[in-house]
Formats: sequence, structure tokens, C-alpha cells
Amino acid sequence: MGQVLINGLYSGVQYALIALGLTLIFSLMNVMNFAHGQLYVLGGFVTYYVYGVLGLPFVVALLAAGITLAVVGLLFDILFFRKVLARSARDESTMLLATGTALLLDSLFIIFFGEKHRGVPTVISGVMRISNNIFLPYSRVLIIIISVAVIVFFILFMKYTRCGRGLRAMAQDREAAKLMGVNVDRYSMFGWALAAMLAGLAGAMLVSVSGVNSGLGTWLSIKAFIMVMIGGAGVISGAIIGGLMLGILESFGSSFLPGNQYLAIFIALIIFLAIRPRGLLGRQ
Amino acid sequence: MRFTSAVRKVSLGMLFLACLWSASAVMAQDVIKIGVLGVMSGPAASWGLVNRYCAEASANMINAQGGFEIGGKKYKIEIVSIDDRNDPKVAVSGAERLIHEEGIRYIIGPNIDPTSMAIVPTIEKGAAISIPYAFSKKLFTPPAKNSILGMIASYQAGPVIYKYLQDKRGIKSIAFVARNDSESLNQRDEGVLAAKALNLNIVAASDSYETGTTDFFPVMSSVVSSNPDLLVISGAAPADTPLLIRAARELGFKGIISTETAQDAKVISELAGDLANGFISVGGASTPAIRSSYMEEFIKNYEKVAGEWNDEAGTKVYALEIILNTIKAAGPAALTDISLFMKAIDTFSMPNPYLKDNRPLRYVGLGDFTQRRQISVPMVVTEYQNGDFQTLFVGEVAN
Amino acid sequence: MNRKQKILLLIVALAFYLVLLPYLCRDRNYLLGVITTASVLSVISAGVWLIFYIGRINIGQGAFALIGGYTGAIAISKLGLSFWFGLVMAGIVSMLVGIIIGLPLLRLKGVYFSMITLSLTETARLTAQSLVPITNGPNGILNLPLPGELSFFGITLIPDFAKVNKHIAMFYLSAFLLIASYAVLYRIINSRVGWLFRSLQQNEDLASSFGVDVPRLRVIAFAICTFYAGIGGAFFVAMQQSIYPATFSVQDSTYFLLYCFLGGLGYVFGPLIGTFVLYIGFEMLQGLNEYQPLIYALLMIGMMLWLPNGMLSLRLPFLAGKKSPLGGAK
Amino acid sequence: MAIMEIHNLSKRFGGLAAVNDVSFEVKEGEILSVIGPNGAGKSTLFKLISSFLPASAGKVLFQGEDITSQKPHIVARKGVVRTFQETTIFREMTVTDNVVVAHHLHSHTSLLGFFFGTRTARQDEKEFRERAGDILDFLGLGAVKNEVAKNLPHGHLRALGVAMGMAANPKILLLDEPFAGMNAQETDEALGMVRGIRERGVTVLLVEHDMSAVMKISDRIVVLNFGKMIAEGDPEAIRSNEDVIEAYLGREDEEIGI
Repeated sequence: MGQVLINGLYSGVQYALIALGLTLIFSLMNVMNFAHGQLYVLGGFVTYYVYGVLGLPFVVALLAAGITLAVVGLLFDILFFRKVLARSARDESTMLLATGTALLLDSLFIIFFGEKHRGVPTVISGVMRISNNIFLPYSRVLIIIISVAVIVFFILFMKYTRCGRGLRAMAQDREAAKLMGVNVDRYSMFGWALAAMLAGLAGAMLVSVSGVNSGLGTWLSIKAFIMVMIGGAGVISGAIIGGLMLGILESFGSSFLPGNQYLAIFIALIIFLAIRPRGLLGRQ
Repeated sequence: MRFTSAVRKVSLGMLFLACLWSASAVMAQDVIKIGVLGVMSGPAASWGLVNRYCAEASANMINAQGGFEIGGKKYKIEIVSIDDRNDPKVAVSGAERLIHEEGIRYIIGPNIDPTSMAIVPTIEKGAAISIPYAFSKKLFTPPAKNSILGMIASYQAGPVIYKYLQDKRGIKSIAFVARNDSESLNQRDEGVLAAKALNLNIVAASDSYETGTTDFFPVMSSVVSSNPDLLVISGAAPADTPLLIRAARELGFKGIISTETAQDAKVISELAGDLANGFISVGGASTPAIRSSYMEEFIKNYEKVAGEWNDEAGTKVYALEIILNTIKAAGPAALTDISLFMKAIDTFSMPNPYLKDNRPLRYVGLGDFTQRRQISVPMVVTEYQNGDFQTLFVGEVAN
Repeated sequence: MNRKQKILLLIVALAFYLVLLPYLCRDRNYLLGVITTASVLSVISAGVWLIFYIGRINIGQGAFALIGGYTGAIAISKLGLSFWFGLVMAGIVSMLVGIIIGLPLLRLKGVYFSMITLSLTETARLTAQSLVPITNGPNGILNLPLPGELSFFGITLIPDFAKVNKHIAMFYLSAFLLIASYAVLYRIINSRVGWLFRSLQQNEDLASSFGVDVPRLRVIAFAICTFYAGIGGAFFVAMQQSIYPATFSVQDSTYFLLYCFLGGLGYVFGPLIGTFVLYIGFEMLQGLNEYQPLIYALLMIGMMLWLPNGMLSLRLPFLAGKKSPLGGAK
Repeated sequence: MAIMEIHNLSKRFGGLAAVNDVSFEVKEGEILSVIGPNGAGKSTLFKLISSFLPASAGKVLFQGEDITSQKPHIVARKGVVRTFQETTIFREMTVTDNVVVAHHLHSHTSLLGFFFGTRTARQDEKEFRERAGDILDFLGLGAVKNEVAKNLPHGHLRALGVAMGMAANPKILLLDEPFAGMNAQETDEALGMVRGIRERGVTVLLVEHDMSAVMKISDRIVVLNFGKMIAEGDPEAIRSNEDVIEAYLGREDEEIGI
């Protein structure tokens, strides 16, 4: 039981990182980024090459993944989303654009990174034995610590910096923010970069424990949607809670409903949303 | 008038398209086209891509020597590959394309049961042979006759491995974990049957994980808590295996871990490192101890095509070679008439070019399928140690 | 474009589709198969398009196609019913499920509706995988017989597919489904019902302010959508002679959206054109191996950037009459 | 005689009461205005009456029948029809088509009938088109009836909104801020329009911020402040009511920050 909870927490904090990025983009631009899982995978590959192949320290790899993804996020906004958003007020165009970029990234990955599953040497080896039958490898402890730190940093950033406040104003009401003198274009660019960076960092951590391969993106995107929907789209606390919840649900599901955990999660989600369409914390 | 001109434009366009389609069907001479149909994208991409790379590498070797001789005439080999994305309906349209558009009679792949089964009506109607890397007995047992198993099936390797471990290492209890899709679940069910036959105590068999899972702690927690002597990973994708091993070890599992499908040593060493020592799997002709110089040459060619070697290729190297040699034995008419090919299957035998000892390469399967519908790939049971596979023993499917 | 020209164009198009195309492909089973598949996929896309038309993005069409497919397969293989009965049953079962699920879920708007329908597709796949006694689980239902004879008081209306050229027969059946479904759709959109649907898309509150029963109308649209999915799914399964949990997946659900979108959301024949161009295009790119999805993705993004209103928005003069624009409003 | 009675109507959002225990009557054939400073709960009250929001407590009776928290389209069918504050219309349709669609309640044909284009369906369509022309002429939109709605100027858009409300054949028409953002001349035209509606036998309940227009047109006025009803009476009485002056002035003080 304790093990189940710990497994859930470990997945949960990582999921929260992914969900944060997704929810940020959603709140700023009303775009459900179908390519979010792919960004995460890209972060993993960057780390694989920097840390695994070049042998540089893990911290460098983490930074490299964050920076690369921030740039990719920027490019996404400048090349694709800004143009389509400017022209179309409809949800569907950006949603489909995101699907297109997901497909694009998927096929680029397989061309450039190949078909093999990639992994890197463990950052810290060894297993912490919490009690007789509860285990937690140190590599996971590290990930939990980094993830929590990034989440806390993100929250502080959004709360107390000028830039974070600008982003929040924009998330509240894009038009009003514009009137208040927030440079909407610059901030959406920034929002994209930040969101992609979060996904990249999560991916960088993933590769140190689970490795990464070219085809993981889609499933991760779907998972990220589930988390965001549980918590309520566009709400930071919702993303964190959604991430943690999914991690724990998964973990409990696989020990109590082996084989059917996802079926159960999906059915529960549908019923839950039918009753509470905006998730746990979403604006009703 | 704008309207009429538009109608004319569209009609011309349609005519052009129609011509384009017809043109693509014209076959060049003295070329044998062989199809590769399999999953080449998504999490299981390595399965189909390794098939494709193997076929391309073999074809390059043959073409470099001027082609393959059948009935006194040399043919260039051309590989036409299609990604079925592990999706049955894409596999069907892919098979139709290979058969009806490319005029192909021999298809290597697909990689999993659903896709392999889905194309059965198509290949039967189109009079083609497929070499699936999927294990469902329905594919190879009469009335089915157009599919030939390209590797050792899990239910063939499983009992051999379990028996070996029972005899040599004294295992008494066994647990299974599978991915939640038809392929893996079937292999698990076969494994459970084999274990029952050996009177092993099955302590866990219902645990499974979703495709694309990155954290295997949850599923492993529950399996490991049943504390078996042998943990079998059923139908594991090469990507998942090391993670499963690692999760099991990190959760304090002390027993033996095995799988019945081919794995890649590099992937295992990157992801699981020394935690994977002692892991038992089935390979083909890949371990250095047993491979021939022809195999070494093949590996070089493979690296040229794919960029780097993949141990999964050890079992997938055989398909193209045996297809061509069987056609040769059956005569040039077999290039278009698979019934001649099927006749030749029963008696066909050649020395296995990839192994040092002169084992025959032929068709087997009488025991499992009541007809010869399996390539006699050697069953090389290997143990992972510090980054490499060591051969434990080489078995084979009896007949 | 006047009425006469419209009719002329329709006749030309139908003649091409029903006579010239099968004639050109008579010995090209693969091509005929591709066209047949495109035809049936465009029936399924038509449903998604209708949901776009009432202002929702439905990523759950794969689920309903799967329900239809399994209903058909089970009716044929386990209940021993004829294919024709199974086909109708598939449409009805899928529609009933659509109505039951649609009642609560259609209240959701925008991204929420999309996400929940996306989950629906996954749920359908996982359910098919888990319900082993009914669906045969991950193994799928295999070796389905071809559609048999359909006769009415001893008069053969449709011959046994196993006795005629299967590919041609399948093509004509799909063509029939396509023509029937688009005729119905065209009629809906150009009648008052279509106006009401359009009023939902533009503003549900406004519509209910003058007495439109918005929830009922939404469910009606969804019922039509899921009926199309069910019929399409069952036909597809009969054509493939097998069904698996993965026969219709999330990827398919998103492809249906793409077909509609790239064909043009403002045009009844948008999903038809979109499906044909994209599906056939995808097949034609098969020879490019790993570059196929890459080129496909680039095409998609390019379309989104430079042709945001779909292919039919290219103002070809002879298409002008089919225009039935959707509002730019949310 | 009262066509509509509002009894102790309340709406709470979280802990905040947007409308708090409001009761009044609307008499048949009158023009009743609800006014109040910004944030007084006018819009909420409006949505409660037209059933676009469920009430937390209280009742709305229409011709003696309880219509509280019924579905909006049901309420509309009974004859309680609202218009929208925003210029909410079907932007891509022509003016006539907008009004034709809004004739939904008059149809004698089922959806299937429309689908098959039966004789009654065609009759319905013909009748709707005639009636739409009639309403448009009456509201001064006859000249622009074939324009696409999104191209109309502001004032015409609002008239179109009213036309769509009229198409639903209301017994009582609820107008949401019909004079907002209008100059004096436009307001005069709009006043004429509202009077015209009443002359057609339709009771009018309007919610408005613009005091002067309301004073000119209303038979009676209800004043809200902080969700509570603080006064009710004819324009004269309201003009001299201390509480009302206090409410408006007090609020303005706050706004300028004194």
C-alpha cells in the first residue's frame, strides 16, 4: 500500500510538470496543445545526447533540454500558432494545427533519433528502503525533488514577478490585458517558451529513469489532457492536483484493477466531467 | 465560359491522376520485388524497421554481387516497405498495395497478431505469401496456408526456457507480466499454459501495463510482491524490457527474469545497466560465439543501412535469404506462382549461412501447426552479462 | 451557378464516380479498395462535420465507428444474422449509445467536449479489449463472411458478395452509402433543420431565446453523427472481414476532424473532398517510407496556414453553389 | 391585471447574493423598467426571469403559472421572450433569414417534415417569410432586409435583435439594455420602437442603465441596489425618491473616489 502511494507520488509530480505547461498554453491562448507529449519526448532526447552520449553532467543536460525546448516553443508560436490564432477565432483551427505539429514532430523524431529506445546511465544509483517492503530508488528521489522545486519555482514566478503577473493577467482576460498595456504577442511567445520548457525538463528527468523513444508522445499528450481535465483547464492549482491525482490513480489502478486501470480511469473521468464539466478547480 | 472551362480543367486533372495510377503499375524487368510490411513508427517502431533494415541490408549484399540467380538468370532485388503503424486496417491496405500495385508475391511481416491476421484474406485472395513475426497459431495452422512464421514463437521458446531453468536453477514458482494488447496477452496465456504443463506454481498472471507506459514501478510492485522464482515478461517491446527489469530489481526482486522475444543488448545496457545481468532472452544468430563470417558481413551492411546494429536483427536476418533460395529451388515460375513455392517448402533445405556450425535452414512447424510453416531459425537462448548477450544454449524447433 | 449547371455538375461527378472510376480500376483491386475505403471514411467524417456544424468538435467518432463495427461483427458471427441486418443494427446501436452518452456530454462546450470525446475513443478501445466474452478481447473477431444475398420475396436485390467480384461489389455498396448519406446531409443542411443547427453553432442562448429546444437538437445532430459512424464502422469491418480493438483509434478520430477541416467546415461536401484527397494522398505517399508522415504533416500545417477555410474555399467557380458558410463567430 | 409576478426571487453566487429577495408584478400591456447602478443585479434578475439562470430561491409566475428555473426554450414557448444585451445575432445570415429562423415557435411541422419538405413545411416557410417581412418593416429594417447581418450598423443590429424577439410571438418581451451606447437621436428612434411593440399588445419589461430614456418611456419603474429592491413606482415617484437618489449619487461618489 505504501509502495503504491509512493509510486503514485513519483509519477504524479512529473505529470504535474507536464500538465502545468499544457494548462499554461491553454489559459493564455485557448490552445489545447496536442504536441505537448512530443515536446516532452524531445526534452528526453536532448538529455540523451548531452548526458548519455556526450557525457556532460546531468545538470548541463537539464539546462540544455530546458533551453532547447524554450526555443522550440518560441518557434511554435512564431511560425505556426500566432499566424493561425490571429486569423481565426475558432477553436478547431488551432486544435488541428497542434495535431499537425504533433505528427510533424513524431515523424522528425523517427528520422533523426531512430527507432530504438534510449536511456542514460543512472544519475544516482542505489535504492532507499523506506520500510520492509517499500522501496524508493535514489534516482526517483532526485526526480521528485527537482520536480517539486521546479513547480514551486514556477508558482513563485507566476505570483511575484512582473512577467508572471503579465501572464496571469493575460490568462484572465486577453482583451483586458491588452488594454492594460500588456504586450500580448510578446507574452504569448514567452508563455509558449515557458510551457515547452516545463515539458522539456520533465522529459529530461524521465530519460534518466525510464528512457525515451520516438513514439511516446501521443500517449503522453492524452495523459496530459486527462490531468488537465481532472483539475480544470487553465488553472495552475488544477494542473498540479490533476497530475498528482492521475499518478496516484494509475498506481492504485494497476495494483487493484490490473489490466483495466485505464478503462476505469477513463470511465470515471467521463462520469466525473458529465457532473462537473470544469473539473475540480476550473472556473464554473 | 468559366463554368465549362472549370469542368474541363477538373476532367483533365482526373484523367491525369488516372494515368498516373496506371503508370505506377508497370513492372521493370529482371527485378524481384519483395515487400516489407510492419510497424515502423510509434513505440514499437523497431520491430518493423529492423525487418526493413534486414531486408535492405540482405538485398544490398545480393545486388552488390550482381543479383540473385534463379533459373540461370540474375535478378536485382528491390525492397518495397510499408509502415502499417500496427493498425490492422493500414496493414490491409498496405498488403493490397504490395500485392495489387507492386505485383509482389512475397511479403516479410507484419509484426503483431492483429495486423498479421487482418491481412490473411487479402493475401489469400491475392495469392501471396507473408512471413509474419507474430505467433498466433491460427496463422500457420490449416486451413491457413499463406503465412510462414519467421521466428521462434514464444510458446516454443517458453517451455524450453522454463524447463531449462527448472532443471538447472531449480525454479518452482513463476509470474507473468504483459503489455495490455492482444499480442502480449496472447503470449502470456501461452506461457501460462506451458508453465502449468511443467507443474510450476503460477503466482501472478494478470498484471499488465499500457503501451507507452514510462513508469513500471506500479505494475512491478504488484508482481514482485508475489515473489516468484522466475518472472516472465511476455511479448515485451525492446523498449519496455529494460525498464521492467530495472523496476523489478529496484523493488528488490531477487529471482530470475526472462522473456521469449528478441531484445537489444545496447538498449538494455543503456537503460538497466548491471541490474539486467542474468536476464534471459531468445536471440537469433547474433551472439559472436556462434556467428559465421557471412553474418559478420551482414552486420556491416546492416550498420550501413540502419546506422547502428540492433540485436533484434539476429532473428530477422533469415527471411529474405530463405524466400529467395526457396524460389530458386522451386524454379523461376515460383516468382509469380506461390503454389510452386508451397510445394517446395516441404523438402527445402539449405545450410544456414549465418551460423558457424553447418545447421540446416529449412521449414519446420509440423509439431505446432501440423504443416511446415515456420523458418527453422535457431533458438539461441542467451543470458545478458555486462552489456552483452552470452549464449546459454542453442536449441531448435524439432520438426 | 444556376440550378441547371448544378445538376449537370452532379451528373458529371456521379458518372465519373460510379462508372468511369470503377471501369478504370477494374483490374486494380488495390486502387478500388482505396477508393472504397475513402468512400466509407467520408461517410463517417460526414457525422463529424455535422457536429462541427452545431459548434462542437467531436474526437469520439472512432468510438462510435468501433461500436458499429463490433455490433455488425457480433451480429454476423455470434448471432448468425445477415450482414444487411447487422449493418442497420450497427447504425442503430451506435446511435442509441450516442444518444445516451450525448445527453449529458453535449452540455460541454469547446475544449471540454473535445477532450471528453477523445477519452471516449480510448474508452471504447479499452472496453473492446476487456469485454472478452463479447468482443473476443484483443484477438478481435476474425474471418467474417462476406455480405450474403439480399432478397425480397424471392427477388434478389443484391447478390451474394462471395459469388461476384468482391472488390466491385464492395465499391458499389460504399458508393451507395456515400451517396445516401450525403444526400441526407445536404437535405438537412438546406432545410430549416440545417438553419436551426447553424443557429446552435452561432449562439445556443440566442436559439433558445426564441424557443429552440437546444439540448434536443444537439442530441438529434449527435444521433445522426453516430448513426453514420455505426454504419460506416460496420461496412468497414465487413470489407476487412475482421475487427480489432485498434480498428478505430484516437488517431482515426483525429483524422476525421482533419478530413472535415481540410475539406472545409463551411461546405456540405467538405468532408467528402477532404477525405478523398487526404486519404488517397496518404496512400499515394506510401512509397516514401518514413518521409510519408513528414510530408503529410507539412501539408497539413501548410493548409492550416494558407488555406484555413478548407480546400473548397478555393473559389472555383463551379463550386460556388455549394457554399453554405459557417459563421466566423465562436 | 398582472401578467407576471415575481416573488422573493434570490440568486447567490458562492456567498454573494446578486439578487436578494426581490418581489414585484408586471401588469399586462405596460412598459416596466428595472433600473439600478452598475452591479445592482439587473442583469442577473433579467436572466432569472427569462430562466437563463436557475434561481436560488423564490418564484416567477407567468400568467399564474410557475416558470421558475424551467428550461429557457420552454419559457420562450410560453411567451416570455428575451433579447440580448450584446449584439447577439446570426452574423453570417441575412437580416430576413435571421428573423425567419427566429420564427421557430410558429412552425406546424416536425423536423422530419422540414427534412422531407412536406406541404405544411413549405407553407410554414412561406408564412415565416411573410411575417418576417412584416416585422422588419415595422421595425424600420425593410430597406436592409437582404443584407448579411454582420454588415449592419450598430443601431440596426439592435433593432434586428428585437425583431428576432418579436418573431417568437412574445406575450412579454424582455429587453436587455435597449438604449445602451446610443446617441440622443438613436435613443428617440428606439423609444418609438418600444412603444410600437407595446401597441402590438406585447407587454415590455426592460432593464436599463440610462435613466433619462427610462423616465420617458416607462409606465412603472423598479429600482435595484446591491441586489435588493429599493423602490417601485411611476417615473415621478422614482425621480423624487430619496433612496434612489442616494443609491445613484452614493455610487457615483465611490466611482470618482471622493
